[in-house]
Amino acid sequence: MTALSRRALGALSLLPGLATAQGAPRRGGSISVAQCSANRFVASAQTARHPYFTVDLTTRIPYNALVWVDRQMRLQPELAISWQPASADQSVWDITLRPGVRFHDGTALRAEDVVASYELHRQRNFASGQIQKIEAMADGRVRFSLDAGNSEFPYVLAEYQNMIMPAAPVETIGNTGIGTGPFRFASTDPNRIAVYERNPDYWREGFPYLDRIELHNREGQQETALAGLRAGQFDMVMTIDPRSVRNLQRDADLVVDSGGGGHHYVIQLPKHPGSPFEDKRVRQALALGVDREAIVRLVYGEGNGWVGNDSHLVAADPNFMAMPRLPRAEAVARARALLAAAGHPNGINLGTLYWSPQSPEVGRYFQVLQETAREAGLTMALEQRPADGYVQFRTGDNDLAKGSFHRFAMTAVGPRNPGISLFRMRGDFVESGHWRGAEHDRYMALYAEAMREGDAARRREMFAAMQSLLHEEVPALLPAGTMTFSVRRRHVQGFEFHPQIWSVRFDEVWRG
Amino acid sequence: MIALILRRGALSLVTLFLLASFIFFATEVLPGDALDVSLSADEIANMPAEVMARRKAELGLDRPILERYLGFMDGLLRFDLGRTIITRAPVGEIIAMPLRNSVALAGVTLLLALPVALAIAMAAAQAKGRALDNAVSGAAIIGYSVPEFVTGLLLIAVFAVWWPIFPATITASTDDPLSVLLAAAPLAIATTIIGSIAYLGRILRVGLIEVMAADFVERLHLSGIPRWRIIWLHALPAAMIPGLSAAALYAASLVSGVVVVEMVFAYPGIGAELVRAVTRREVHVVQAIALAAAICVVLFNLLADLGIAALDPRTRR
Amino acid sequence: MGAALRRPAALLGGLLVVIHLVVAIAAPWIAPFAPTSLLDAPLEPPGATYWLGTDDLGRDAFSRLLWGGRVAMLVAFAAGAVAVLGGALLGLAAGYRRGGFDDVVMRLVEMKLAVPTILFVAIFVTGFGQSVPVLIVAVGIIQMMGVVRTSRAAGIVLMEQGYVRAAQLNGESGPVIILRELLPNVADLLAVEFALRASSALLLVSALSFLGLGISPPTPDWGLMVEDGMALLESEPALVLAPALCIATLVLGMNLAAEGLADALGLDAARGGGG
Amino acid sequence: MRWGWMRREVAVAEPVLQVRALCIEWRGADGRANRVVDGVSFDLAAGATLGIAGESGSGKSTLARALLGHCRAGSAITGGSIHLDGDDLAALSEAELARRRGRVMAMVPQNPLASLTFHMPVGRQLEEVLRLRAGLSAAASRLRALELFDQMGLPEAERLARRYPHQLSGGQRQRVVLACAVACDPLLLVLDEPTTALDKTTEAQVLELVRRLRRARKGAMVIVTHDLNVVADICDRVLVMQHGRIVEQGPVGAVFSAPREAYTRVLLGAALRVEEASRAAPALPGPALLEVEGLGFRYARPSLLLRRAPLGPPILDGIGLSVARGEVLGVIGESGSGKTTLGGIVAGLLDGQAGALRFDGRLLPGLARQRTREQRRRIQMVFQDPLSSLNPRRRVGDAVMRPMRLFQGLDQREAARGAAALFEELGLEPALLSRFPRQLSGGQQQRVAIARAFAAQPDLLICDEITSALDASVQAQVLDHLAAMQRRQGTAMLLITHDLAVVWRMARRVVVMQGGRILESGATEAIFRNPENPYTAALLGAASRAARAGRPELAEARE
Repeated sequence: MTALSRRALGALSLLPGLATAQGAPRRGGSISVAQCSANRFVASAQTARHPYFTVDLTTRIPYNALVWVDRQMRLQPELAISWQPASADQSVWDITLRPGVRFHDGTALRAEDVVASYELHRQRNFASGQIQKIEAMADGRVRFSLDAGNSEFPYVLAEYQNMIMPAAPVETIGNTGIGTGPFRFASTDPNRIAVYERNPDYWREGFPYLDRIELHNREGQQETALAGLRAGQFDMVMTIDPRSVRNLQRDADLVVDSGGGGHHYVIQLPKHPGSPFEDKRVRQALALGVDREAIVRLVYGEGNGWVGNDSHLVAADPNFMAMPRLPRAEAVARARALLAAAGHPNGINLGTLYWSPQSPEVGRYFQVLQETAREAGLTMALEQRPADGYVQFRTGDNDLAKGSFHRFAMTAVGPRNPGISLFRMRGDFVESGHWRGAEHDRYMALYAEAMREGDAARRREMFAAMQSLLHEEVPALLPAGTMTFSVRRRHVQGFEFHPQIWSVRFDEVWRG
Repeated sequence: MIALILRRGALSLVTLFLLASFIFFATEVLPGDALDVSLSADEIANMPAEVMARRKAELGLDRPILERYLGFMDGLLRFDLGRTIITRAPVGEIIAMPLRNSVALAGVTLLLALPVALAIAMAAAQAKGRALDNAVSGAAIIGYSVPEFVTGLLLIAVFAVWWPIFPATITASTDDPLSVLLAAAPLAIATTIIGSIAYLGRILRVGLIEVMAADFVERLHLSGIPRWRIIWLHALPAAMIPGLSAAALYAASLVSGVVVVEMVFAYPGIGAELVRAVTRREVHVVQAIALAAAICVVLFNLLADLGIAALDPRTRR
Repeated sequence: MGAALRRPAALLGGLLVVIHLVVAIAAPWIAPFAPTSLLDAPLEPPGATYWLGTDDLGRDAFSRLLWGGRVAMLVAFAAGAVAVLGGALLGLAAGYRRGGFDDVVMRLVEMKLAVPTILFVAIFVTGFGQSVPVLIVAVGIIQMMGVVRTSRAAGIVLMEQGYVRAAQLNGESGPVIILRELLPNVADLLAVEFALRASSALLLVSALSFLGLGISPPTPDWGLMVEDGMALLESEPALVLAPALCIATLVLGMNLAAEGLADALGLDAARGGGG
Repeated sequence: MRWGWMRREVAVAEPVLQVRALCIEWRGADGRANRVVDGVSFDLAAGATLGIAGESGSGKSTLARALLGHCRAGSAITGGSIHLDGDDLAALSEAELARRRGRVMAMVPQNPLASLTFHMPVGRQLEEVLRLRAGLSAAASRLRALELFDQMGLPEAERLARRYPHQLSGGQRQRVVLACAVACDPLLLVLDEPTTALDKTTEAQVLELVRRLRRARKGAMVIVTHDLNVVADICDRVLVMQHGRIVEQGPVGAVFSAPREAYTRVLLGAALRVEEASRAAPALPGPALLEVEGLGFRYARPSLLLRRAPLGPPILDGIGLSVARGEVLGVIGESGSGKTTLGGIVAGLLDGQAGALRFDGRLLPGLARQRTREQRRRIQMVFQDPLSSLNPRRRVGDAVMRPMRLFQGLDQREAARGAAALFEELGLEPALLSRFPRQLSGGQQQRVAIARAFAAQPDLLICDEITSALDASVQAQVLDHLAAMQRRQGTAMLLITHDLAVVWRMARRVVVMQGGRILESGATEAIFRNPENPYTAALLGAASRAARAGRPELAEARE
């Protein structure tokens, strides 16, 4: 990582466009960008400009949220310059808006716009349902009243759909495509192309550098996108498969950027009666038997991935607590011992693990997982399911009372703050494999306490305790994850990739 | 002839009705509905059940299947293709341009492939069983045996990356003028043409060889009529007749069946739109595209019948 | 058959198919390594131990190549068999019964022609999962409709034959006539259809795998190996070219064999291959 | 009338065509050579007409094409020479041959419908020959074409020239191909089966035209035919071929009156001789077994959508006839007369729209599946093409045993014994039971088909043109076995045929059909000797020419 990457972008005190080896940033020019992530929100005709239907990689081209999360997963001010809880239990939050911000149509940003935007978000955005009431206060501040305490609420304000749009009724808000971002919509071709042009009145003085960005959607078609990059049609391709990195790095014309910790996978372990995962020792054996380092090494390449800790947290998160690392032989021996203790001295067949090609490397990821688990006496079959309809498939009817359960299956996990991530291991949710018992109750009690806790250091201790519980209990397996990658031609400068793809910014990109 | 067209039309309506129903119920049995599949794992992980239920009710996804089916059929009868479930965009608007682009691609492909296929077939039929025929039919079989995605990726590697004379991927917009779009798509067109030449060439060659063995060709030969004249004026029109129906079906399949080419080159056609619509459970879009494809099949069949009638006076009444 | 084998192209085709079949069947015994085992030597260049090198997970590429045709061929041949048997019975029944039943069958055929292939498979695979039996049935149904058309046409011709009429006059039942009198007489036609259908099924399966709807990892499969290797094409071309060559030679072999067989039997392979 | 070929002066005595030791071989897919023309030699003088007679497979058509220097793909001249007008056709290059074809030698092909380009008006096809082969200008060829059509006896030539082949009648098409062949007045004109596709009335007219052409031109003519009646009608010399060899050749009168070779005698023996007494068995007096009253049939036109489609023109109209128990009733007529449809309706393959069938006094339902099992058993049918009437993929024993098991409930062993007995009665080796149809000869196949019909022990047997696909030599054998079987079993028979000799031989009573109606019916001897209806008389006249050719006193009466 370069010096550039360690800089907190949101901190405006720093000089814009820190000088690099290539020289000073230049104004003007245009770049063409392709993106490969399978994104279901790429718009259709009417609403191609709505923040709910733009590719989330590019959400922050035309829009801003109140808060931005930096590459180290820390909160940074965006349209809000400050935020603080207005109640001791962290259930009421007051936000102070940045003064002097104007929308693309020239109107000034007001508290009413935030209220109107969040009237939509609290109905639609998954993370914003906790908001009970939004009020514009007399002093221009905005007050959010939540259904319960949430010490990490500001992260919600940075979520990918929660952009600020000019006030309008819930039915029509956002359809104009007007935001406060560094660029504004010039034209859109739903599902294919969005063209943006420079917003001259952008609130970050002197930004953006580029006059124009053309975004081409190549979801699931990385080879096509890379061919376009090599043929000079694209200046940049975002969200590429980590194993393409090796070959791309050989090309002197290209620069590969890593965003740091990206997505990983949770393998849900059903714990219904009769399931092998009912026995904690089998789960522990699986956690030990899977060679997490081999997955990182073979599937992603050394340095392109990270070892998971069986929680939903990504390694880039400051709250992430690594698991103790054992030499491979010892881990296998302990896994076998655990299996023997559980009554499976000759190993155990875990049945079929279902997977879905949610990203290009999934197939190879699970083959390595399958092969390495076999070394520890844990055999399983692999079966692919189409990405389409997969959620319903892996969840199943999921009704314990009726005897129908969710499946032994994987799904992708995005990088989010502990408040959102750790909540996913709650017992009434399928990803925890319906974890029950005293340890679960302790875990949830710790969670509730942390959400009410205003002090960050104390919260961090609680999160660590929760992760220790997961290391011991293994309600679900989260073995390893990848970094996010993008590749650009050398003349594209000032770009930084991000672990959360919706938090990528183009403000400081320039053409050399 | 008119009776034939009417009959074809009437039977086609039955087919279209069956098709509309099939598509509706088929997409209905797929797991999940438009809302479910529009949400990511992260979102589903965090969305309370009552919010989900409320949104389904808003989108009308909680109504019984029969009610939705009747509503859909009712709309069809009034030539209303409906709106998309999630974004409420009119379906007609969504499919119009991709359909135009697909028809254009199919048209250009046929226009360029037919003469080449014809030349190949004539050369092969002229020299049946000899080296030229073997080489030509061998090439046709190879062209037929290589998957489209391999041809497409190879063309890109050669003509866009190693020797960059053509664009690797299509960056034109869906609603750009056709001239702009087609000019941006030479490699996509080349990929479909290679397969088409192989297919059409084979059909024409077999037809021509069959006709060259016909009695009237022998009579002309025994009258001392030159061979080129026999082939061009007598055999060729006759040879095209039996292959015309197959060629028409092939042409129809070019409209909606070149999904792979559309994906590889990002050609804004109806095939890729269809795959997208299926994965998003946008039943009405799927329906509309399948109907458009079916209408293409019906139309091309009709064209083939008219072509046969033009070539074969025996079918005229 | 004998006549077909005297044609050099047909002979070459038959030979290619037989070689591929033998290799596929013998793969478990002749492959130096298990196709899925990780040998902890990723991206080894071709050499004495690993004849074609290893892939990025450290699996032996040569062993995977030997195994890589098994599932695709299984799907193609089984789908071909499903298509030919189902199509022949349906087509002959339509040709035998004519009338309303024929109309319904022909509407179904027309309907299938109107449904884009990819949509059809997508619905099948999404609804019933991406397993080998589901693929066989889906691909089989797609290939079946062409067989229905050809065998219906053949059935209509056969219905004029004296032996069919004699059976009708003696009051033989429909199934008896179809199975005893019609089916054995379209055997030649069906042999050619089978070769054609199986080869186009193989192509279809590879296209489906490309779209992520076909054979899935960890199954060693040529189509997947090509797709997998594309990212490494520049540095490890063998990982792409070897399986691509295998697909091409197998499909080519089947097509040549079908043409030769059709030629020898006086049938029309090109037109049979359409629809 | 001025004929162009008068220009060419050819000495009458000198042969125009000399064929010497000609051999033609076909090379099969298995690489084995099959000699289809084997050492054929003959001469043909200018102005003479040679008939080449023989059954299908005798090599006569291959020989005819070789006279134009043409061999179909897969065959080649392997020996001998064909000298025409001084050149050896066997030695000329394809280009040299092409220069001569149409001008020096021309051919009238066998099937005029298939031999005309179906998608081109006939006028243009003739003009093409005139323009490219006779070297006329477009305008001149147009005029000349109309003239030629006129000479060929085609009325309204101008309108006719604009029509397509399928819009013409059989006779008109034959005249068009004749016009194309004589367009450049060739030295040698080869006609391949010129009358096969025509009905007897048209055949007579076309033969008249050919005769006129022969008289008007000095060139030589070769007529290839299986019909000795045609040879008798217009040829000076005849050449009889069998298995690629010449069996006998000589002047028509001499060969027909005193055939030297057995094969020639067999061929001539198949000809109708009404002077001799019929050998047919007399009908048993008894109640009517089958009665047909007012039977009418039309095909449904292809309908728009309706199941109940409107009907086409009548194929059968007011047919009434009856067959007594054990009686053989001959039904004669040319193709298109409706006789096969009649057989199909009685058998239960088709359902008539009007009239009624009675069988054994009871009303007989139309289609076989509506009839009772017993009725189905009692009415059996033998079809025209022996090969297609047996399932090529099943052993012939299967075919014979099936009705026994179906109707008589015999088990496998009993049925096998019954089938063997039937085979012996029909003069077939029981060992043949385990053969496949293709391993049998045509005559054997047809006897198997007869055995299959008798296996059901029928009371009424419908025989539809059962000998027309067989060689003359085999026909007699099959008919003898059928007659014997019929007499033994007392089976009534509806004998449908176009061949008057077959009826003469088998049936005491006959009905003559034309255009879906019965023209005449009654005792065979009475009708054949004194036909009342002119059509019947024409049929009889055409069928007995070969017989008369052998008898100069009868032949005189012809001209």
